[in-house]
Amino acid sequence: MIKVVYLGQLADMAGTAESEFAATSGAIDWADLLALLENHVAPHLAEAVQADTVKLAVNGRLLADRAMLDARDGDEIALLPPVSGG
Amino acid sequence: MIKVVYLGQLADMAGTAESEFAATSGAIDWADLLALLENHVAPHLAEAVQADTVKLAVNGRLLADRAMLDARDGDEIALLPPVSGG
Amino acid sequence: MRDVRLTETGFSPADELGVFARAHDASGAIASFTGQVRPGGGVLALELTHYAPLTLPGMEKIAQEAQNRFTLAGLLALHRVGKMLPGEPIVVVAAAAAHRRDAIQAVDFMMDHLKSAAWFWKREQRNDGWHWISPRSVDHADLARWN
Amino acid sequence: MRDVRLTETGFSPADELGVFARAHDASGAIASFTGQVRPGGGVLALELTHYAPLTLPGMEKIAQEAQNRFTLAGLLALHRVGKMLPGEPIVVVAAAAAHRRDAIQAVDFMMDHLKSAAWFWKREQRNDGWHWISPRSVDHADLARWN
Repeated sequence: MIKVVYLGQLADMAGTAESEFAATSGAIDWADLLALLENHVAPHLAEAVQADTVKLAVNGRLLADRAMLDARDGDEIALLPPVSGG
Repeated sequence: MIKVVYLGQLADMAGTAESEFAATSGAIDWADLLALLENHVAPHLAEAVQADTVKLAVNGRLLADRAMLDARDGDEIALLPPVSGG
Repeated sequence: MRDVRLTETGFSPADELGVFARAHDASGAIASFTGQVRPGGGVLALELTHYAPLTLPGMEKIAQEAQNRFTLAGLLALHRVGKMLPGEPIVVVAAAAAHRRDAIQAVDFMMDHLKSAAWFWKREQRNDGWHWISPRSVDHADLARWN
Repeated sequence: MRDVRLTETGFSPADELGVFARAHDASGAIASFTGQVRPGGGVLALELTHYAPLTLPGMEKIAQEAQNRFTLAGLLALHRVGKMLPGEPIVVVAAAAAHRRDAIQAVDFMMDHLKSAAWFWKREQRNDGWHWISPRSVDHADLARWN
């Protein structure tokens, strides 16, 4: 399974703090993730995470380019909207 | 009597924290003060207090111009070298 | 010495600052900042969400940058996460140094970065529900001062 | 609320800051600075001389300027005079405000002015006797930032 964690407002949109997906092909890329969010989590969530201000981390490491996403079984993807600080 | 208070290094030069002078003419001006310091307190003290960085206060009020000094019986003159802060 | 922590429970800034000051009685200068949930404005509660794999490492990185930038004997950054009430402390930062401006600037630097560059998401509870908070534009301007 | 004091005896910055923080738990931001006699460098003792008719009124004036310049809920400035030993506190300043930069800048402003524009004369005792201290040029530069 691949875990997806939603932070901040994205958790509200998703209606949950996290989801788990089975990677049937063994991996999830950015287009796969958008399709999963659109079809299995919440409408408009895929659109929201495409904003430039949303960052992506895999296993606690930020991705410089979301197009490089290549998540495997056991990985944790985090979707990070802009922070609001302390 | 007119009291003169020496602050900071000027107290070391004067060898005392304060002096008292009788104002025989009823008042002390800047020239009178310099003569009193030179003749009755310590050599070089008059020279030291003439530095631009030394401020003069009478009864707790700073004088903008030392030439305006006109101290009367009961007054307290303070000679204030540059501060060294906290 | 660097002490960077997250806490899910309340804490006493005075106690934390007291411990920090005793540990740094050989430093000439200690500066501190405490941020508290401001009462008023209809705010019933504040909730800070974090993302564990990023938040504490990110705070450590900010602290390391402060230590690289200023000459410090010690640095404390303690940040609360979870739900808290008006008047409760959110964050305390303290810096010890030989010279005062290093200590003061380190605290200023830490707070600007914790506010706008650390991984926290904040929402306020009001009578009509929860509202997510975005950084104010002044926060971005404050952060840009250090570039 | 403004609390400006001189003291000839020792004090606890932690206690002073604790009292200040409790009085300002409705402020979002509290900043502070503590200056201590730095051990080392052969300094056996430090003595601060003041001139009573000028020193406290001068500190009050600096505090009033800080209150005019920044939006503050409260301001504390406590300065020791007389002879003190390495590790002992000399000065504590604290500012409470709704916003963090007001609090931090007020503390920064207060310290720059207390260092270079307040009526204190400082001398250090070393093995070979007492030495008067002059402001460092960096102190004047720090002060000039506010003009």
